[in-house]
Amino acid sequence: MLGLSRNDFLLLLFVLVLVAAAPIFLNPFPEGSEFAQFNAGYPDLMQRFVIFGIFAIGFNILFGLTGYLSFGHAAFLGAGSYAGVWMLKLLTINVIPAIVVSTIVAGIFSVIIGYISLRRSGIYFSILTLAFAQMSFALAASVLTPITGGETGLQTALHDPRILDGASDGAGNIPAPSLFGLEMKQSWQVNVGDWLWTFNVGYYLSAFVLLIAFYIAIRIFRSPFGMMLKAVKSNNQRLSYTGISPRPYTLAAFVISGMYAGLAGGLMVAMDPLAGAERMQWTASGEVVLMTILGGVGTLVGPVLGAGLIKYFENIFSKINDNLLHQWFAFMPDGIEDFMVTIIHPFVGKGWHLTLGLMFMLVVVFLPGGLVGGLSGLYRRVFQRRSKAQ
Amino acid sequence: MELSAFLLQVLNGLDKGSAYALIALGLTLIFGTLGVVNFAHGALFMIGAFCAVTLQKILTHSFITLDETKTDFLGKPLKVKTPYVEEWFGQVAGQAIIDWAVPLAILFAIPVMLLIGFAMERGLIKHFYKRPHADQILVTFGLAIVLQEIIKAYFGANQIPVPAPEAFIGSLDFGTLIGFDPGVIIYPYWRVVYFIFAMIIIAAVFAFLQFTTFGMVVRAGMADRETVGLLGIDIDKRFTIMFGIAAAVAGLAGVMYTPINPPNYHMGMDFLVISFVVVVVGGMGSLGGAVLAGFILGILESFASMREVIEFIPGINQVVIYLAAIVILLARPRGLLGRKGVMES
Amino acid sequence: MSALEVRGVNKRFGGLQALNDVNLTVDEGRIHAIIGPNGAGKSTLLNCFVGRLTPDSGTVMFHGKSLLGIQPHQINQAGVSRVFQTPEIFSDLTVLENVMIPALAHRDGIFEFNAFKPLRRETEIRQRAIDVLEDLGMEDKTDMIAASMSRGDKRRLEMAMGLVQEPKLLLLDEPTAGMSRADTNNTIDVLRHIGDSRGLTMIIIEHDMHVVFSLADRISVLAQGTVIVEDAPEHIKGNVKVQEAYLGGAH
Amino acid sequence: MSSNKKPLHTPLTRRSMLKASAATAAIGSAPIIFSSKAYAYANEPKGSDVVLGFNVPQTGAYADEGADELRAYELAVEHLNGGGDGGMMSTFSSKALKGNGILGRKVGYVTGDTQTKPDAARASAKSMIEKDGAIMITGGSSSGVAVAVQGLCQEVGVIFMAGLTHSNDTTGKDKKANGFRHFFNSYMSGAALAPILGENYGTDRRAYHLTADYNWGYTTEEAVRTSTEAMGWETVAAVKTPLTQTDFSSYVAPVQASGADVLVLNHYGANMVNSLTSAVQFGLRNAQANGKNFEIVVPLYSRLMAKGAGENVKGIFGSTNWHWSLQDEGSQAFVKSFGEKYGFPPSQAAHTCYVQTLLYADACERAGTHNPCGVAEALEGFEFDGLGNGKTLYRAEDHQCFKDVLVVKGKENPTSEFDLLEIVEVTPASKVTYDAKIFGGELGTCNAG
Repeated sequence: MLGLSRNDFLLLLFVLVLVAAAPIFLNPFPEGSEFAQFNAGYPDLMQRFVIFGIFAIGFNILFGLTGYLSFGHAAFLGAGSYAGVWMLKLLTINVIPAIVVSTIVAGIFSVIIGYISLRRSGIYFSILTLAFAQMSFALAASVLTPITGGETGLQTALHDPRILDGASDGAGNIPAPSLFGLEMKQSWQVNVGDWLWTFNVGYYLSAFVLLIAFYIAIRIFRSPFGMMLKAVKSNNQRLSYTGISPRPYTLAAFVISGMYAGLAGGLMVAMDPLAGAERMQWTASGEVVLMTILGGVGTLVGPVLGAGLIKYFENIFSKINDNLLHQWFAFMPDGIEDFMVTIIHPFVGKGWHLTLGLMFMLVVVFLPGGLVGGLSGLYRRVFQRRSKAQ
Repeated sequence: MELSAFLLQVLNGLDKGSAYALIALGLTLIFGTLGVVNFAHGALFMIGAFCAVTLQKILTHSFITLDETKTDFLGKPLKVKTPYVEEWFGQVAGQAIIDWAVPLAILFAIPVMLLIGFAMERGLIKHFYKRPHADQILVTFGLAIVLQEIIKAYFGANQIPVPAPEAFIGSLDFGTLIGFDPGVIIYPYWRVVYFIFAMIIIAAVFAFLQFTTFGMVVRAGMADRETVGLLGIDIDKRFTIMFGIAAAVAGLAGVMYTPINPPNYHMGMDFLVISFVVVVVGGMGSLGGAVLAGFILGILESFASMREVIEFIPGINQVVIYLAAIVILLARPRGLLGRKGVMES
Repeated sequence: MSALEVRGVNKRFGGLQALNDVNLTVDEGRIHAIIGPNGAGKSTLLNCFVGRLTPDSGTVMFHGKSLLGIQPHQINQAGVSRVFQTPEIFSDLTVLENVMIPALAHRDGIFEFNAFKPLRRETEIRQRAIDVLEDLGMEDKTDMIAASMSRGDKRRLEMAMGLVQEPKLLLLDEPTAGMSRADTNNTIDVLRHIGDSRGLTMIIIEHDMHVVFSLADRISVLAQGTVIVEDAPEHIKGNVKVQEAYLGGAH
Repeated sequence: MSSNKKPLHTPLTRRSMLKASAATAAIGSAPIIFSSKAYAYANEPKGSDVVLGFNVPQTGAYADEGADELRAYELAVEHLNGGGDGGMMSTFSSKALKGNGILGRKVGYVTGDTQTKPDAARASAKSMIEKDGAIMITGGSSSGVAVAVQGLCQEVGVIFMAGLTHSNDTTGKDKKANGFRHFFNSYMSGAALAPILGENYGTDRRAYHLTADYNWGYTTEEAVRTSTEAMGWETVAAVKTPLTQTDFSSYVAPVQASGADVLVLNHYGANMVNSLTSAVQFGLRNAQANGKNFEIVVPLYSRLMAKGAGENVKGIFGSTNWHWSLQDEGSQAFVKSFGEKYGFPPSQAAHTCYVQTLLYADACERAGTHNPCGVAEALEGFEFDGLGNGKTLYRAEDHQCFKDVLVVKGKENPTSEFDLLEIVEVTPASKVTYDAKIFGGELGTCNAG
């Protein structure tokens, strides 16, 4: 179906159900319960899950398939974001041109950087991409302030021309990004007993784009082109003795992943019309590497899971403070309660980076295939044991 | 451009280059011997700096007496802190000891850094010799985050001033020594100390590798690990020691750097990216390349920050290192002094 | 008519003259064996044909076109395929994929952005790969990961990767090394069959004289970087120079 | 972080929505309730409590400032709910606050981490608004973050009470109807500093500017240049330094040979600590130039920065929004309740955050609603006293507070580890007031979501 094999179609269906029902299962705890803090089903975070999912899927097409480790992909996300905000400022508040143009701009940007960086491989390639991204970041935050808004970031303003919508007269409010009048920030809420679910327009637009992005990724993975990319990773030299020039293949993969990053950047500004320079910093590039590896390099759903996990940590785990800890352990005797809080304190709240660092180390040491690799290993072991028992 | 302005920036570059070179030296040593890409190396530099902070804290560890004649900000009797060191050795000697905290921290940092290095290698890095470079980068990157978060939890996020000894405060009028007007080429004493210190460490590392049997075995191991292993030499143990030495070099670079820039928890990450660029520009695994590239990039960075240059090309000071890296890597694929085939796919 | 013309090829590595004025003519549709003692320069010569090495001087012409100074993938696209001595396969991919890659390269050229057609819909290429694997007795191994195969199977896979491209010139670097006697005989049959049916030109480097004399139409003997004899197989056996080269190289 | 067992923090029980509209489809059957447009404005509190969002840097370079801001917020919440000694509530000229929360609702709060990045700050503000139902967002320790979060609050329709942000842009070209700033700005720093610099250093000085290469740096350089040039100083050069720079030696080294006799460091936070350290190392503080003593000026000072720079700050002029050594009743009350709770005096960041929280609560009381438009109206043109800065006006045209500005100097002989700055002059508000139009920008109209 849709040109996919049965398994791939089921995988796409799984992701479809996952993103469609996310507002429901991301809020597993009833409102007001002690664990409501762990609910993640609010629009901003859900948007982030899918947008960074798109970013990571694209990154995985380069890193997972060809093995080229780019430390500069955040630059494409940033370039896409800037292009997107400019579209919202100059053209129309409708998000479609913003998303399309940001993808194209990131694509052009990645052709240039990819063409130069791919002249080298291994860590030399990584350093070249890192250097380009750091240059983009440094310039965007300073010299390019007229174009990028500098360190404050680029925002929409009352006086923007918006030639298709007509400019605002200075009074009133800046229009919110919308899809033919349907504002991205619009939500419907549903109460079921104590549970509360929020269905947000922006989220479903992003989720729809994620599905397309995921579908395209499956097609690429299963295509002759995808196989060539895997061959690049496996044995670059041999590929050229087989009559294939590896460089156009890697460049194509680089540009595709750059366009995915630009698409993610475009969606980000469609959800929230601000583009900040630090989006391009090398740590932001590092983050997508971590997402991909945490989830499982070269697997289809791994990057999406990795992106979700990291964003969950950043937004939920970081908000646990001592008061909450005391509430949770209130049932224990005082001494033990305080002891538990003291033990856990360094790892939550503002210490979430520490937990993240430790988690990476554990995943890399014990689960080289990432979470998906680990899970499928577990599944295989259980399955095989069962079949042996029969 | 005046000659004096030129010389001034060369001096500044030497100084910055010293720090780059020392960090890159350890980084490339670890890569050359163990084949490991260590993203936690910047963290070692940072920990070294915090060795100086810790020693300063120990030395200024105080007991509190209440001074009834003065009041604190709440109108209560002022708490006066007296360091134990002053109590034990008398005020003058005690203050002198505190004053010399940074040089003393060298002695403190060497064993600490060696131990940290050994522990890191035995506990973590050695399990990654056979793993892909991406895994090494990730696990050491994770370790770097963990280390810097621990430091932040203890020392806070703000910078902590660690002054140089009184004797080194002030600056040398270098210009007058070579016939310029006074006040034209000025160079702080501590930066002179830092440069000399860096040269000594670099020379010591080279001499150690060049003239000792240990060093010879390690160099042979860098060239061909398996063959040396076949000779029945326990190369692993030596590599552990090399890791410790690389950690100590980074740590000492950090200790001595504290009076130049007050340390904070993310200084390691700040230096990490640049030192990687330095190593790659110098050629992965090339010790001489790392030192050379460190100084070249340091001096380039200094030139790019001159007013005349920035006015000519705005923003060049922000990007010059990366620009240089791109140009060098495209012109000389394996860096300045790199060997063929190292770290390519 | 000659398929490959090698004229005056020299290659030095530092102080070592690896190839010394090598001249070679390979006729179209023939199987040409290059033999010689270890270190005679056989593999070096082969490397000069596929662009892995560039000779210091001399010419290598393939159907009137120079093979020097062009990229390996261009040489391959010109119709020269090489089977490597130590298996150079895509070890993370399946056996079938390993064979489909060169087949696709043959059909699509050096680059084709074929990113949306599922691999399994490439029925023609797939069938061709399976046919070649069948010829080599590997039809039951198509879904194995290449890395997990025995060394002999990897050699056969190498051969399949070369054959599937239907090259004009096939370079075989010790194709049967590491194979059992039965597999070796099978390989000889396959090569013989292909040579006869498609009129494929081949150059074989081989130590196994059984293979050489079963296959070769013509033999060049290489010693110390230079061709000392080139002749039909029946004349090589008794040649004094050849015996000298093999025995003389020993002391 | 305090570890008192009775949480000030209210467990989050209530969700709200940005914009509700009629349900379009029914899912399942039984206990489903679709929300309809039951809210008059974004996050309208329905229960017995109200949630404020404290968005401060908890990680990154300004984490210590952020921690101090958070302490001040916790203290303010305690005081609003009637706990503690009431702090500045008793000295505040408006007596609308009764110590029973805001409009009778108990004040709860949630915290977020800005990481000193506009993106991250907006994300955490969004999550506090969307997930936790925060009705007001406050905090921040840099102008980039303030401008970004202010924009967000305008879009979703909640009030933003800026924390430490000094750039002219916040209430200048990027001002928003829903955003309010108590802190002073670059223009005021320049206007207050210039006369003092003139008095102490003379009016024929030659200044060399080092400026952090981002928005705040630009506005500060501009402000100080304009006001010093107006009194006769000459600007020899202005060099931009990267925000990520740590070693400023190559920027500082050429200063002495440039013919300048004053160095102005338009740097904040770690940048300022490092550039000042470099400048002192290169002997600039003891140098002579043009027959005068060489001088260094730091337009924006904070005590936490002074702590980081250590000995180097002695005798160096700068400006600050507030300092704990002020002797007015309000300041003393604040220092007392803060000092007794935490054991050290509050920073200027803590002060401005505490004041902003009180001002917001007071405005709600006076307006009789949490509706952002009502609150904004109550704040616009509001005149008050007793919050540590003397008589203050929240100007209606740009939502900027106008009050006295402190010119301070690094103290030569500190008596304690907190006693790092001494107040040289309290410049009256009238001297630093400017026309609201000079920085451009449009407030727009208030948005209630």
